[in-house]
Amino acid sequence: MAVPLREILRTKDFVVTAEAAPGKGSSVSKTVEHIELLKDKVDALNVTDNQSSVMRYPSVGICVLIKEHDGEPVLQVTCRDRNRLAIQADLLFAYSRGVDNVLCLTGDSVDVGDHKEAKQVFDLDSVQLIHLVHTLNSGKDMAGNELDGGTDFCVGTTATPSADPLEPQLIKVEKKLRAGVSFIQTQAVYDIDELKRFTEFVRKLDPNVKILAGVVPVIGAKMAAYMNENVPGISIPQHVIDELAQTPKGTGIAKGIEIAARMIRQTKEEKICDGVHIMFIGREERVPEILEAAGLL
Amino acid sequence: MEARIGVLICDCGQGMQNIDFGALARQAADLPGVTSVNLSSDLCLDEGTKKMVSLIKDENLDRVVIAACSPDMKEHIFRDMLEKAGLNGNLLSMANIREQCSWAHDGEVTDKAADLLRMAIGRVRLLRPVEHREFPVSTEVLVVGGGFSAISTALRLSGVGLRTTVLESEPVLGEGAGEKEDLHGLDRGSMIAAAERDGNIDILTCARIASVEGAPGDFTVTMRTDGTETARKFGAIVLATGFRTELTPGPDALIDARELCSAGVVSQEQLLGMLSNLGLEARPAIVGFLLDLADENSRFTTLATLNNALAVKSRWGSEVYVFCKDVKVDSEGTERLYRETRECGVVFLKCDSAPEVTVDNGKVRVEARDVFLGDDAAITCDLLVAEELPFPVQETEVLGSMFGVRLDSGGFYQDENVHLYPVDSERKGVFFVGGCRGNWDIVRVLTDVSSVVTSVCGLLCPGSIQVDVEKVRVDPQKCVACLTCIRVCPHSAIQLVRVDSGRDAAVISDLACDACGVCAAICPAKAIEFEGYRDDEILAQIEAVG
Amino acid sequence: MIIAERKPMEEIRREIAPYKKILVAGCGTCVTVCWAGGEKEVGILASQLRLAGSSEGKEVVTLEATVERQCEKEMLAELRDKVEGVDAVLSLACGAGVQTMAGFFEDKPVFPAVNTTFIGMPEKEGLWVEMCGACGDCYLDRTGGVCPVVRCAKGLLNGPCGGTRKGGKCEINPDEDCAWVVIYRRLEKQGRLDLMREYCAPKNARAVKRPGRIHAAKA
Amino acid sequence: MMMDGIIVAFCCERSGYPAADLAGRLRLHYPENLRVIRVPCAGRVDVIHIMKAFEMGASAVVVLGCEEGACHHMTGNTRARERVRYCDTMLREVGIEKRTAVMVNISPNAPHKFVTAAVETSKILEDLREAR
Repeated sequence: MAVPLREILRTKDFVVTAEAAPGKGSSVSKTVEHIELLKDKVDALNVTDNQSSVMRYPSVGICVLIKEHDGEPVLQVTCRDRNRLAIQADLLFAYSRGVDNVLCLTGDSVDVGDHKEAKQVFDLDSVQLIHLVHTLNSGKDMAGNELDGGTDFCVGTTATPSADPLEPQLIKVEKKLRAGVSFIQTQAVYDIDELKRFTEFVRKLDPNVKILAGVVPVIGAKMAAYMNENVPGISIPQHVIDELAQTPKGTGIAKGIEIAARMIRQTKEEKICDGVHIMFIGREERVPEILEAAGLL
Repeated sequence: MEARIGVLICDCGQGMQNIDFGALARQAADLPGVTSVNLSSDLCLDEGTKKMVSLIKDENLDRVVIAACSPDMKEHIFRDMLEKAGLNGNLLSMANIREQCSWAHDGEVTDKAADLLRMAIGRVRLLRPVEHREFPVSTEVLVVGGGFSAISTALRLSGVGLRTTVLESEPVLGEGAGEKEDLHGLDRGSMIAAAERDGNIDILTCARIASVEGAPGDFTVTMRTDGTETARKFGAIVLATGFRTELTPGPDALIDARELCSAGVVSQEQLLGMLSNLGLEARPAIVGFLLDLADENSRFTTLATLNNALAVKSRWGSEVYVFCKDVKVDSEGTERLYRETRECGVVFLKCDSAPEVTVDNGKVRVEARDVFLGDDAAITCDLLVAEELPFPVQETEVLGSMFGVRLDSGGFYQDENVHLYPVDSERKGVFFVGGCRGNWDIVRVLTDVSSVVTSVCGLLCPGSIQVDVEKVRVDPQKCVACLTCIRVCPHSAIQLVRVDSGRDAAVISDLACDACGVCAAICPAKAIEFEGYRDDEILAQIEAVG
Repeated sequence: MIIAERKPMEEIRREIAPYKKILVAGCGTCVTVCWAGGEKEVGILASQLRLAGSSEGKEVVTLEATVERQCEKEMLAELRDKVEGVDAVLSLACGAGVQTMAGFFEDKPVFPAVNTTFIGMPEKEGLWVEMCGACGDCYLDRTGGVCPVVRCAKGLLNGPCGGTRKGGKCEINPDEDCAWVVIYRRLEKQGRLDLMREYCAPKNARAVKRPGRIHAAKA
Repeated sequence: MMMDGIIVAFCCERSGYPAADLAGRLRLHYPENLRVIRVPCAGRVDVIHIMKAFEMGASAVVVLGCEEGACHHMTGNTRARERVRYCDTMLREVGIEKRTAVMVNISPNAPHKFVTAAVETSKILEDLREAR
C-alpha cells in the first residue's frame, strides 16, 4: 500500500517524485508500464494535464490508474482548459477515487500546443486555483454551497527560481504560500546557488513548506543551448554545457543522467531542499538509472 | 463654366522631326475645353514668351497647356509668364514631348505626343490656383554648441551681418569634447576672444534647449539657463555640438596593456600634453602609433596621427613607427602631410591584421606582420599612442528627437542628402555642422561652415520667404485627427490644432512644408489635398492615356 | 479605439460572389484611424473588386461611400439612395457598424469586409496594440494602469506565469514585454508594490451580461 | 480605356523624371509604351493611383523613386516600395497574373538605368504573357 504523499512530506528527509506523461490516444498500456516501473522507486507520480497544450489522455484518468496499481498519484490541474465549474467537478471526481494530491499550475498557452485555435480558458489563475482547492477542502464550493462530501487535498504548486526578472515571480510565490501549499515543485534547476537563494526566500516566508527541485536531464550541449534560448524559465550554466560538449558521441544520455544524479546527490547531501521531482519526458524508462546513480535506490 | 484652355505647342526650333505638329495641333483642338491651339518654335525665347502673354490676355484663357521640352527646364519661366498675363502660375500643365517622346524614340511618334498632350490637358482642367505669400522672417540665427565648429559658424554668420546666438551647455566655450585636434594654424583662443568681442554675437553658456517649435524663419526656441526658461525667435538653427573620442576598445591585448602599463599607452590628447610639457631627459626614444586598425575610415585618427607623428619626430627626434592598414588620405592636404611625415623618417608598417600588443619589462611591445617585408616586425616602444574613435556627444540624441531629425547608424546627425544638401536636415531651417554630423577633420568642418553660411544666407538674407499658401492642405471637415500625417511628415511640418469648430484637426505649416505629398498619400480619410498633385489630377492623366 | 483589419480578399470575394452591384461603405471613425476602413481603404477595396471582376470577365459595379459613424442609424440614412440601387453592401466598419447597417437596411445583404480585432491604441505609425478587453470589471486601479486581462497572454490576475522569458518578455511573444513585469516595474517605481502582493479573487466573468446593454443613469 | 501594353511610370521629380529626360537627351531609346506621370516624390504615389492605372488597362506600373537612403523626403521612396509591393499582392489576390507593379530606385543622373527599367518591365510583361 502506497504511503500518502502528505505523510511522506512530513516524515521523509528527501522526497523523490517523478513525472508521468499520459499518451495521446485511448490506449494506456505504455503509461501502465511506466507506472509499474516507477511506482515503487519513487514516492509519488505526478501526472501532467495536457502538457505543453498538447491534447492527451486526461491527467485524472492516469491518476486513477496509478491508484489502481497501488501507486501514489499527484494530479496536475492547469487553468487553461476548464472553467471553475469543470475544475471543481474534476477535483470532486478525483478525490472520490482516492486521488488526494493536487498540483496547481497556470498551464501553457495554447499557442505552443497542437490545438492552436482552441479557446484558452484561464477563468482562474494558479493562485485562485489554490484558494479553490482549499474551498473544496472546507466542504464548500466556490459559490459557497455546502458539498455532500468535501475533499481533503494535499496542495502543491510550481515556481521558477531562475526567472529573469525574479522579483515578480517571487511575489507570486508569496501569494501562493499565503493561499496555502504543502509543497513547491520547481521548474528545472541547474544552478545550485540559484536553488539555494530560492529555498531561503521560501523558508523565510513559510518554514513548513517542502521544496522539491525540478530535475530535467540535459542530454547534449546543443539541447542545452536550445533550452537556454527557447525554454522560458530555464538557465543552464556554461560549465554544464561545456561538460556536455566534451562528451563523446552516443553517450549524451548517460552524461545527462550523470549530471542530474550528481546534482541530486549534492542537493540531498547539503540539504539544500526537501527532495526532487524528476522529469525525463519520453525516457521514463531511464528514470531508475538516475535514481541509482544518485544513490536513491 | 467651361474652361478656356490654351494649348501652346513648341517644336523647339524644329528640334523634333519625328512629330507631325500639324496633326498634333488638330488633335488638340478637338478636345473639350480647348479654345486655342498655337504652334511656336521659340516659346522659351523673349519673342515666344511675349507672344504667350498676349495670347493669354487676348484669348481670355484661364489655363494653359504647353507641349514642349521637359518641365524641369522651363516650367518656372512659363509660370512667370502666366503670372505676368494675370493668371495664377499653378494653372499650367506641361506635356514633355521632347525629352520623353521625340528624343526618346526612333521613328514617327505623333501618336505618343498626342497622348502626352491629352494627359496634360486632362490634368490642366482640374488645376486650381495656388496663392503665394511673402512671409517676413527673423534673421537671427541660433548656433548650438561651443566648440570650434560652433564658434567658426558664429563668426562667419556675424560676418555676413546675421545676428547670432551661441548656446553652449558648458560654462565656457571651447572646452567641450573633440577639441584636442591641431587646428592647422587656427588659434582657438583668439577665435573665442573674437566671438566674445563681436557685438553681433550673443554667447549663452550653461544653457540648454528645452523645446523647439515653428518653421524656418520663425522658430521659437525655449532655452533654460540657471533654472529659468526664456523663449526666443530665430530664423534658422545650426547644430554644431561636435563629437567626443574614445580609445578603441580594440584588440583585447591592448586593453590589458593599458591596464598593466598605463604610462606606456596614451591617447592623442595625452601625447599633445606631453609634447608641450615633457622635459628633455624624459623624451621617449621610440614612439609607436596605432592607426586605422579599428576603423579604417576615421579621418580624425588619420589626421591626428600624421600631425602628432610629425611633431614627435621634429620636437623629440624619436624613432616613430606607425602601425596601420591603409592610410586613407582623402581629406584635403592629408596626402601632402603623409608624404612629409614619411620624408622626415616616420616608418609606416603596413599590417594585414591587428598587431599584438604585449607588455615586456614594463614597456609596450608591438608585434605585427609587415605586409611588404612579409616578415614579423617586433618593436618595443617607450610610448604607444592608441587609436581613438569618434563618438557622438550625449546631447546629440536628445536634440535629434527634439528637432525631429534623424541620426545615422553611428548616432551622428544624418544629412538630408549627403551629395545634394550636405548640411541640411530634413527639417527646413535646421542645419548641421562638423563633428555632430560625422565630419571630424578641420578641412571638412570649414567646408561645412561655408556651406551652412551660404544656406542660412539664402534662407534669411532676403528678409522674407515666399511660400505657397495651402498648396498642401488638410480639409478640417474630413480630418479625423488620427495623427497619421503628423507621424509620417518628414519635415515636422504638421501639427494638431484646435480648429474653428472646436475640434482638433491636423494643420500644415506652409513655411515648413516641403511639398512631398507623403501625407496626402497616406491619409486614411482622404482629407489632404496637394494642389497640382491631387488624386483627381493624377488620375485624369492616367484616364487620358490611350 | 476599435481596431480592425481587412479580411483576406478571398473571403470578401466569396461573400459578394453572387452580386453585381455593390456599395463599398466605409466608416469615418475608429476604422479610419486604424487604416482599415476609411475613405482611402474604401477606394482601394472597390478598385480591387473591379479588377477582380474584370479578370473573371464579370462586370462588377461599385459605389463608394463613407459615413462618419456606421454604428449610428441616423448617419446611415444618407446612404439610403445608394443602398437601394445596389445588390449588396460591403461594410468596412467594425462589427457594430456592420450590424447597424444590416439592421437599418434589412432587406439588403450586408457583409463585413474587415475583422474587428480589439480595442487598442497606436504604439507608433501603423502599429496598433490591444489595451482593453471590455471585460466590464476594470482592474487598472490595482495594476498600475496596465491591463493584465488582455496584455497578459493568459489574462492572469495574480502575477506572471512561470514562462516569462529572459529580460521580462512574454512566453508567447518574445518581442512583447510580459504584462506582469511591466506592472511590477511601474508599481515599484511608484512605491506601490503592496498592491501586487494583494490576492486578487477570481474575476466576475459575467460583469457584463451578454449581450451587453447599458442605460445611462442620467437623463 | 487605354490600350493594352501601356506602362505607367510614376516618376519622382528628383530622380526618375530627370533620369528620363537625360535618357532622351542622350537619345537612348526605350519602348514607346511608357507614359510618365511626374510626382514630387515617390511617396506621393498612393495605392489607389497604381490600382486605378491597372483598372484603366495599364499592363504595368513602375514607380521610380530615389535610391534608398537618398530620398529628399526621407521615407518617401521606402513607403512607395511597400505600396508597390502591396499593389502587386493585391493583383495576385484577384488572379491577375499577367500584369505587374514594380519599384525602381534610381539617381537623377542614371539615364541608362531608366532605359533598363523600361526595357526590363516590357520584358517582364512578355514573360508573364508567355508563362501560360
